[in-house]
Amino acid sequence: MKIHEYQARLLFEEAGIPVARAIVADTPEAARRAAEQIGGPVAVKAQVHVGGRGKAGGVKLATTPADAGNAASQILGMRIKQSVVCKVLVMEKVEIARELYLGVVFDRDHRGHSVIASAAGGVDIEEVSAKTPEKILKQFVHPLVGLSAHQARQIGFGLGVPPKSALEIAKTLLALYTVYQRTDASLAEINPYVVRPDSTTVAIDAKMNFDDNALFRHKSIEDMRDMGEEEPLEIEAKNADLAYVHLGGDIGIIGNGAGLVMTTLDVVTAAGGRPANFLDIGGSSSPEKVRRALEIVLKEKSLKAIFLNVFGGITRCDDVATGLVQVLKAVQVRVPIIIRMTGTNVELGMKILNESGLNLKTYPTMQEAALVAADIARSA
Amino acid sequence: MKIHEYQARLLFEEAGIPVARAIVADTPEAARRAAEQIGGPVAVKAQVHVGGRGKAGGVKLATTPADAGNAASQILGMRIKQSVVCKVLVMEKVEIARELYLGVVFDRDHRGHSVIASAAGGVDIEEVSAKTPEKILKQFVHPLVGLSAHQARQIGFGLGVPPKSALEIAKTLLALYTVYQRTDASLAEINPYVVRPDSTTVAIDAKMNFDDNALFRHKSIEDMRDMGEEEPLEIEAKNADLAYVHLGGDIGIIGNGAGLVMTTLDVVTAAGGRPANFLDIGGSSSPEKVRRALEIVLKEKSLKAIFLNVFGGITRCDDVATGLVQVLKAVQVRVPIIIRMTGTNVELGMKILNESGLNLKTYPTMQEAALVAADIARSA
Amino acid sequence: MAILVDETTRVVVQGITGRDGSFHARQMKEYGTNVVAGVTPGKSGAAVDGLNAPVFDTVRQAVDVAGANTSVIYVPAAAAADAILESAEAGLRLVVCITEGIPVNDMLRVHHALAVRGDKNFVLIGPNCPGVISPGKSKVGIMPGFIHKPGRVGLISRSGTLTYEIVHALTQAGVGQSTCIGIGGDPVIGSRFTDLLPRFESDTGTDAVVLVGEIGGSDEELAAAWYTERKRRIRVVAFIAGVSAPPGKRMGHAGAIISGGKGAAKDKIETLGRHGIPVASDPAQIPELVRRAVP
Amino acid sequence: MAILVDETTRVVVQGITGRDGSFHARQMKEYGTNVVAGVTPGKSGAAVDGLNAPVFDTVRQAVDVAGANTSVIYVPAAAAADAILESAEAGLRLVVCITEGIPVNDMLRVHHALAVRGDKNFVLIGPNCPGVISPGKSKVGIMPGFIHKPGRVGLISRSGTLTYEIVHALTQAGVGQSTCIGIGGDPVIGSRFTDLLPRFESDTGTDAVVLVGEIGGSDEELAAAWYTERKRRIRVVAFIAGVSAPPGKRMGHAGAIISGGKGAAKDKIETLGRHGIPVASDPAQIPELVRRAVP
Repeated sequence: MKIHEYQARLLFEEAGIPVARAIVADTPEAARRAAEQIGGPVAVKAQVHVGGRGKAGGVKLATTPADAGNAASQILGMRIKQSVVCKVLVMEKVEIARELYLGVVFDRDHRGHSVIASAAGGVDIEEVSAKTPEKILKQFVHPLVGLSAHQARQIGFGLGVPPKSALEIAKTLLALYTVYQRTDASLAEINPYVVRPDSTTVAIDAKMNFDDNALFRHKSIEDMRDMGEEEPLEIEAKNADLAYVHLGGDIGIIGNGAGLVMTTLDVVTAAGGRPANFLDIGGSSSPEKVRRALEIVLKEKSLKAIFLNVFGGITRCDDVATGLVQVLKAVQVRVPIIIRMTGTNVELGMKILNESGLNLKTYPTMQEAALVAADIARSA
Repeated sequence: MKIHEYQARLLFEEAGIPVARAIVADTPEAARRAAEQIGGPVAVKAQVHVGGRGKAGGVKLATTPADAGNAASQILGMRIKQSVVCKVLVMEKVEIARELYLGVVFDRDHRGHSVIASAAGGVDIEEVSAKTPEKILKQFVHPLVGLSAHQARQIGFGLGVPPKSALEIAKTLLALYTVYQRTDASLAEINPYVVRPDSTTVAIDAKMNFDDNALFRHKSIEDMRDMGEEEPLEIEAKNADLAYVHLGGDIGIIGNGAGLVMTTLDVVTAAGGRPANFLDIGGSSSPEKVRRALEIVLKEKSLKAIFLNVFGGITRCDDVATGLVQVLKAVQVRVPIIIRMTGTNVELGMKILNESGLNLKTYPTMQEAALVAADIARSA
Repeated sequence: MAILVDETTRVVVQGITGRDGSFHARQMKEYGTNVVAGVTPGKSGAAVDGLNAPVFDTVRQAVDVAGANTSVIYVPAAAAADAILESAEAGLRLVVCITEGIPVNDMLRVHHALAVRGDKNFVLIGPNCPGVISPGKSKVGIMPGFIHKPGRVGLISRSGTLTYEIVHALTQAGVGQSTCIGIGGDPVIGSRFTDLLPRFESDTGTDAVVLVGEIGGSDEELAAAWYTERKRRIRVVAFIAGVSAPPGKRMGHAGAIISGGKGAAKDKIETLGRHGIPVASDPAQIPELVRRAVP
Repeated sequence: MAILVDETTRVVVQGITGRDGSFHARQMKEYGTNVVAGVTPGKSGAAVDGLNAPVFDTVRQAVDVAGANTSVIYVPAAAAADAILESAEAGLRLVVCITEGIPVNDMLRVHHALAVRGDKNFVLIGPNCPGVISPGKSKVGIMPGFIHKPGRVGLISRSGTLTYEIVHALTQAGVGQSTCIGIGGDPVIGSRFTDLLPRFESDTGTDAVVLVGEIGGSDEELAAAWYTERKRRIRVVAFIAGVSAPPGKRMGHAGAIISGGKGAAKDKIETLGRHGIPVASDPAQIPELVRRAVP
């Protein structure tokens, strides 16, 4: 799960990280008042989850409160990639001597975490990593041992900043790791982290991503979810405990197991079809779950066919069939459903389908079914 | 550092451990009102750091508020070992089906912690451990891994209580370990932890000791210190950053390093002397520290001689001599001071003593000095 | 021959009183697996429909009383990491964790707590996986048993249902399996391709191994490196899911996410190919690739 | 010959700009120790009176630039545990931690973090100890150098100043020392008697070892067991402080507390005696016991 800069900023501030003074605003008037309260020149920054807001015109400098109001009125409502800007953050203009990158990320290969810093802040860290890897400082954090103060200092003193700044950076990294760890985050990032001319330091950006599987123990983080930033069908799916990704084609895909659904996408794509979505009904699926899955896919606007691909393991074919029959009896389905089902309780599932009185067609292999689905979508 | 039952109880309650309803009172009238508020029969329990308060008459049952007031008036002001009772805890009477012992302790041999439980609660755990070791359940906790839920269950289900109680006990142990760990405790103990007839469970005692070296990061724990429970000279010494133990003899002992001071006690004892105290001025000793040490020892009432035994390492003999001369010039010392000094900067130290104009006698060996000190004390 | 599970496997089912736990315990029993006990804390003595295995409060009891040597875990995500450690502490040699949705930090704790224990013989499969089956001998997991057929091809897969798809294809083509292992698609798993390939290499009952990978991580690349590190007895073929997956999107599995330009399907396919491992472009091709590898 | 420190020892002083750090850095230098660098984070480039060793921000720099191979720590208690790990990570083989008053939990973290690193060649001495000296070769710590005399008797002590007392007695009796180590009296220390005895056993320059123990813990008992586990080349004699200490009271050292009936001086003396290790009843007896052990 992602949160906005203004939300991550609050978490950082609570953790004791120095952050630039800033006020969030959702109207131009509120932005004007925020600028007034802060005093002096400010930056007005679009609050969206996607990156690249600067290039898209989502960050504007303003010297007066009136300017800030104007900037906010230009930014609010702006579309940046798939996001519409609903809030801006009005932030004091910070004097900059150096811009750094500081981050903590989950490190899959080392089965731990990595604290990363770069003397080249303010730009995309992946670009720095690719072009000038020597500018990246890294410390591996063993999950049971945690980040040690000396590791944080190793980075602080490695950045070529004044000693006072280096010690402040070390303190910030320790706080950043603490908040990252405490919240089951997968990413905590400050880009840029600024060294002022007087060697004091301050965060002027804030980013955090969280482990979806751990949100159950972080109610206050879960509450920060911005539904406006998410695909409505993905939200609906999440509420039904389904994994859903909108892809934009015209063949609805439902399957059980990420690998199988991914492969279904691959096979449908290879057959010349365009998948509308990825929908994994997961392991232990009740009839209710299958019903919800179908309802969600049916909301895809450009839908021309549905391909239901089930291989029964922990998912039982009878449960899938029961859900399918339930929804088909309750709802008028406007597109053909191509079914491919095998595995646990397949006979029971087939029996339910056959005895349903609904004329449901099933295919023995994925490839066959995919070709049929692609064909139907093409000719619809 | 030790705290009272009523203080440990609060920490346990905050951690989510079920505790019996109780109110602390420092007058009989407050105890009466507390019993009234709780309703029904209560126990009135002396709040002292020392053990064995039950046998000493420090715990009384009361069926009415008036009884509770009477019990409190008997207990308040009572002396139990070296402690005077200033507070009582008025606690609801809990119905008891089983009494258990639950505890977490620092485990030096395993360089970690141990969670310990016993089906024989309400009695001294060391006695149980000695007489019926098979009744002790133990789980080692690796400090980096922490206590796992399955370890807590292993103990819960090992106690031979109903399943509902076992699961509650496991939850309590996890909470107990958390509060123990969070506060840098060296002991957290509930004895007895009670299983009620309906299988619910509740703590009716609470005990915690803390690592003195870690108190600097636990201000709220440090604030719980009951000065009334500590030897006044030990408090004064602690404030001066000195390690002091009152022993009750007539020869004041001052030295640097725990081992040297302990050995000084051993040697003085072997020479027929009776040490008044243990006083370690520690490693890095300033003249000020030596001065405070002498001032404290001079407050020992039955003092007949002072034996100052210094072997210079990180402690510098010149610092010790300077402190000694300072205090001897400022204060009228009523007993002879036997000095034995060698090690770092010994010449400088001797020079300071000799040039002080004070007639200070020094001895080359510990044994010689100890014999002189014992002699003086005997003949004084 | 087979690896990890066989006729000597004695299974304790953690979470046996749950819907999935009881269902799959019965399924395993029907397949012929020795299901000797179940564990649900607080429910010792409970009866589970269709099973005569006793239910205990702790895995330790299942070991002491029922002689379990292998565990399979169906407990909810919040308790699953602890269930793994419980089985390790109880002295089991193999733990198969079916549960999905375990937080990354919980699995990191498990991984490093196991490292601290230092028992090199302990094997964890999963979490978020279908389990292990040695066809005709023992099934410890949730895979539909009837699609398998005893034989000499091993399979290690990061995917769940896709594995069944491929096993089904193998069986229909007459190619039997020695042992099929779903290792799970999470970012932190107990055993990776390179932890299990050496076991197949040492198993004289296995001639070839099918690797079923997917986008994310670099386990496929490590497996490729293992394959050419020295001369290997076994042949390896592979399939990679997620060729058409858009980057940055999480596809169900926590592990199935491409980020920072790492872990894309096409890179994995390219690396495997470079190390002499044929990669199928469609699961249905796998039997043919196996036949070519082990004529 | 000697163990742990000798002429090749190149010392970095952590906390060199503090009162104790700078004083003892000078004392070490005067004794002849190669003090090659100091570390105080944020004070790189600072000058320290009477020393020409450069000051760095990190131990890593002291290793890279000044070639340090050993560290001695004088930083305050709250930062000392971290300083130990910093030196271990920087690749040093020996760290001597003088600082006293480190919380038990900090040292537990250090101990287990070092175990996770798994570097078997790394040695930590202390904390809360006087350090290590190989007389005439190198002094890494706070002991007064002049009381020592080169020779063939090793010493391992849980006490600080008591060690000096005994070394002084040895020297005055004409018995020189190979290496004297103060291991510290805290409950969690880097090296215990049994970690160091084998090094003396392998050191042909050492004939006998004096163990100086005190109340608390069971390290003396473990040392006794080590001694009779098999035939040993070296002879061992001992002294135990705290015979007259009352139980339950903490005597300065965190470790010097008798609790639960364990760790009393008389039990230790009895155990050592039973394993053939003569125990002095007075520190002044030690030289005589050594002479008798190694005639």
